[in-house]
Amino acid sequence: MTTTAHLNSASLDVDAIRADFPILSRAVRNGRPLAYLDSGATSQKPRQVLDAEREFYERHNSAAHRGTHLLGEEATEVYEGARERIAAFLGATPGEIVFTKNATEAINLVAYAMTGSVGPGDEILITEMEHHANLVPWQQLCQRTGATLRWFKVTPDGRLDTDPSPITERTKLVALTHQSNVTGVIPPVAEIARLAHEAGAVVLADGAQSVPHQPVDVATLGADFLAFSGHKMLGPYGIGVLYGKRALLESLPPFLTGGSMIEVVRMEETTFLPPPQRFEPGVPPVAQAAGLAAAAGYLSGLGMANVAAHEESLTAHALDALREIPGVRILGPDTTSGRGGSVAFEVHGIHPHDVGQVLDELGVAARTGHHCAWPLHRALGVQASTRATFYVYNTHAEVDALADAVRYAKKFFGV
Amino acid sequence: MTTTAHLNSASLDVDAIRADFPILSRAVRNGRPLAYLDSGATSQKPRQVLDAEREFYERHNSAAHRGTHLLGEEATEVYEGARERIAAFLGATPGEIVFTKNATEAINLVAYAMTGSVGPGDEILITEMEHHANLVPWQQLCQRTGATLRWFKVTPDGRLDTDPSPITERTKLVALTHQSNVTGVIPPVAEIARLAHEAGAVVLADGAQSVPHQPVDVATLGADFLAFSGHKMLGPYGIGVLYGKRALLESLPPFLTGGSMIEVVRMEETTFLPPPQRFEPGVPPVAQAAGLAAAAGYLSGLGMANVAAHEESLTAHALDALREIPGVRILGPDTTSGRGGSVAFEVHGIHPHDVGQVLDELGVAARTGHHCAWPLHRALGVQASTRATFYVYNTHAEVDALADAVRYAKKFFGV
Amino acid sequence: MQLESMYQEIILDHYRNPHHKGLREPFDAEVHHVNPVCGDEVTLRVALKDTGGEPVVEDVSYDSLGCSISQASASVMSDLVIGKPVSEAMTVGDAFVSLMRSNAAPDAAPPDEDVLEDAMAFAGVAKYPARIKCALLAWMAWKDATARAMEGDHD
Amino acid sequence: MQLESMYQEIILDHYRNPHHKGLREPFDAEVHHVNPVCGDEVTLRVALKDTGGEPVVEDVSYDSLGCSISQASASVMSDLVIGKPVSEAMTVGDAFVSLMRSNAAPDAAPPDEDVLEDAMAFAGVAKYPARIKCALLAWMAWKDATARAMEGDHD
Ligand SMILES: Cc1ncc(COP(=O)(O)O)c(C=O)c1O
Ligand SMILES: Cc1ncc(COP(=O)(O)O)c(C=O)c1O
Repeated sequence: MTTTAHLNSASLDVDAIRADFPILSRAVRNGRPLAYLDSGATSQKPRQVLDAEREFYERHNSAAHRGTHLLGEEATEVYEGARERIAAFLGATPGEIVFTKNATEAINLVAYAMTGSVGPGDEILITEMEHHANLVPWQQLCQRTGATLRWFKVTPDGRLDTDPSPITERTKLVALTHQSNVTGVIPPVAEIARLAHEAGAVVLADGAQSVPHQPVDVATLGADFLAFSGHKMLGPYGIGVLYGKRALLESLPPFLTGGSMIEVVRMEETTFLPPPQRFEPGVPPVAQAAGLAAAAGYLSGLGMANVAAHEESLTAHALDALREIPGVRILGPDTTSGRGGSVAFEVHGIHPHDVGQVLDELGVAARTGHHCAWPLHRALGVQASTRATFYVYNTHAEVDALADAVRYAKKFFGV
Repeated sequence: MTTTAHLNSASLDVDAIRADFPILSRAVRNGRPLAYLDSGATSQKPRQVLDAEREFYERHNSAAHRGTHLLGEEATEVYEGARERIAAFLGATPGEIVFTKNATEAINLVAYAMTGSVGPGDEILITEMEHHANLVPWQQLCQRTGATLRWFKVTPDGRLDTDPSPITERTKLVALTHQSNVTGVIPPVAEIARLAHEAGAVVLADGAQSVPHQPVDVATLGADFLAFSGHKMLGPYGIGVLYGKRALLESLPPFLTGGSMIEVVRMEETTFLPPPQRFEPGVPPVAQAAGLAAAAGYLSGLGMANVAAHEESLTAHALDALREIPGVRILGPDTTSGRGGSVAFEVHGIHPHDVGQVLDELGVAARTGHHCAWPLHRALGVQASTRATFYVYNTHAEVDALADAVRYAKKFFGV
Repeated sequence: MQLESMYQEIILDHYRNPHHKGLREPFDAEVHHVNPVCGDEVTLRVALKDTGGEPVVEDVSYDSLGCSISQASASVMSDLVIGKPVSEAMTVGDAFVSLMRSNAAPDAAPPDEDVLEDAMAFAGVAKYPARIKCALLAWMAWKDATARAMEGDHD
Repeated sequence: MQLESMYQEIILDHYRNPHHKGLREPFDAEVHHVNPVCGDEVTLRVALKDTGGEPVVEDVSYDSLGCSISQASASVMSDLVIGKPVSEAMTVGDAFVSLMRSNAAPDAAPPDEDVLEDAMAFAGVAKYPARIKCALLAWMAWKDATARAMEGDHD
């Protein structure tokens, strides 16, 4: 057992929290207790969220924005109430919140809607540390329009290399992660947004890994767009969010088209509603919106600053515990400064798949591979890595179980 | 009370079915029992579906196709198992089933992916009876590419006007509904598909209102693509399906891009996986897939032929009951031949909103407006209508309640 | 039954015999508004009279398709604003918007009955969110048309 | 613990001392395959010998990056196919695919141990769906390269 000085994260009552997540008391392989260290892929959901979904289905289910009947009214209230709740969670106004199916769709929405606004000579600027979801859509935008894709590189320790800045007057959009899903690095989004705005570019922040894990206020953040997924923040699958500054949302043409986003439809021509409806065709996923609102409520109840502090404490513990194992190399910064709770590492002489197999056998659910950030792995000189990610329900004992399992893997493979 | 000869639909045990849907025993305005006649907008969900979702969240939740750990494996099994179940439900193979968020996204996927395949001189052929979800995406495709939008008109009784056929050698795609969400009309998709294929065009059928309500086998249907939503077939929100013939799916470039649909990603260039993964970026909505599979299982348990027979019996009853009320005009065919369970009507001298208000007051949840089929309403010479739609849990007594409420509305407004 | 609270006699009267309906000349601005959910539409014209000081609403004429609530509301609206100075008419409009929001925002100041007159009959509509748009359609069109007419003044 | 059932000694031996590794000349076809989930890759070359009748696998050489399972599988595969007539080698490949599917399709015919020889050691991998792709990577590359080499023959 590793013992470290970081066991005193008093910010959250983790025992009480764990009681809200039935899956955490599940036994996995060999009857071992589950140590779920893969919340970066998807978080577990508390019963409050599952109850909110079920309550909607069993009491109020109906198509929002469509029915003139009581159930339709109630569904509309739940849906728009969820929008208000998410707006408040981010310091935005409800008219700036578009519900999508996930972060991926949110980013694609902006990339497609900008098709008419960029062309040859224009530049789209991303970073080498992006998740594929904030990379491939921009490659595709450039392919469609003839614009050029450029990127910030990363430093050897995984930080964003901002000097010299690649922002020029040709830059039309800067898309960057607000927290790396591999190294946990938190790039200086506000500072980059300031420079981008001076150059006349708009800024999209990928908040898939930040909104669930740290207090995010859109005014402070400085980005024009912010995309994230419900399922990574204790919410259900099937719902994500695109925040966009009102004036920008108004300037964008629709992306997905269909019912409930139109003003007048004729065979020859259609006119569209203002945002957010313009971007939400189809019968709305009200149950998921209710679940997401409950998730935001749950997180607000804990306090996002406490969530971040708890994760920082687990991260410090993990960095310390892994660092002292010979042959383990942490990808990216190995202190908690300027980074969140994602710890990726390689174990010299053991392929991540094999590390992961041993972890799994011992009940530790971590992730192995390139974590949808292949260029970042290439930049850091590794093919793949093992990654542990933390959330409100994780314990220091689980961090110890991780370190113990890594040690066991070394023994097993004789390295 | 209306009494008719159609009370003997022995095909389903409706009492037993209703017991699976807790919402149906809810009281609505004035303490009245709910008569939910708005399943065309969204269906209610049986507890089997809600249980399947919850069971996944509470026991197996994890990111499918990503984890090397046990939960990830289980999630992948549930997700791919759902794909197999849906394939079997349609007589397709799993590799032909793409999960989307709804029918709207499924149709947009094809419309966007075809952007590179059509241009000026090419024609996209739709019909005047389409839901906006199968109309606006094609308008937009034509706008992007310079192709021309053409359409089948409807006859005065709401049938598809197929003579003369507007299919020519310029037709690249025919997109048409497999069941109108207003009149219930079932156009001759197989016949049109045959003509379209002869002309070298591909065919997309909008199955949003057919797959939930009648046996659909893709081989018999003859269409190359079929789109539908889970939430209209007893399933959850947040999941829909695009069926596509394997060779056609393989020929299409990706639409939404991001994680889990790539082969190799470099900053300069990305290559993509084969279908269906190519079209499913992001962490998959496994809970919803589990719910949809349970819904398909529930429907298969009832037997889709029995479902159709039950709805036909309710439709016949509704047509008879409404027809005998003076001043009521049924939109579209007023017999059950070649049509499904959607009955839209106008009441002379009362605006549909006002009809709907009276219905709602009496506990009858129907829909009013243009039902996202504005051009069809224009073609039938009405601005809007009141619509009742039926499903497995509806009863003949509810049809009577509808007719009674219409009569009451006439009395109330003195017409 | 709450139907009677929504469909007050005043509303049904205006619905059956709408005042000021039909498009008339002369006018300073014309607008066309639509309720996308149901397809209800109104074409509305405003004629302002230049009185030296503040302009006065000389005429409001309209053509519309829609439900009892939207028709009656257009009729009541034209009754209320015709003849009033623009700013005073706008005050009535604002009061009507507050009335429609009174259910969603119960803590706001109660609507001014003296200002609203017959329009108070629409209080019952505020309880049905789906119908509020019906009641507001003509008012929004009138505000829009008046704003345009005023802009025209300064050209 | 089931780790030992997956990581049999044979597998770990091949992993630590892979046979036939390294790219060699001459060759008739070269392919590059990738496992998109983890980025494992293999570049693989096949040289066939024309024996008048059926071609024989003369050499298989490869360069690869990957986990123990994928590395050991490449090593065992090359041992098994080199020197065999193509059709016989394909039979071994098919048997290996069946072995990998044995957990998902328990009712299928059991894999032929005589054909699979050392490759039977991978039986434990079949229980872990996420790892089956690792074990198959080299086999798929070899099949692909062989098919291309045969096509080349007919040019
Ligand atoms: C015929 C038809 N097509 C498409 C749709 C769109 O379905 P969704 O909103 O679930 O995408 C609907 C339902 O609204 C429909 O009735
Ligand atoms: C940084 C980052 N961006 C985007 C995504 C995409 O999220 P989703 O798959 O929910 O759309 C993820 C998660 O996979 C992520 O970690």
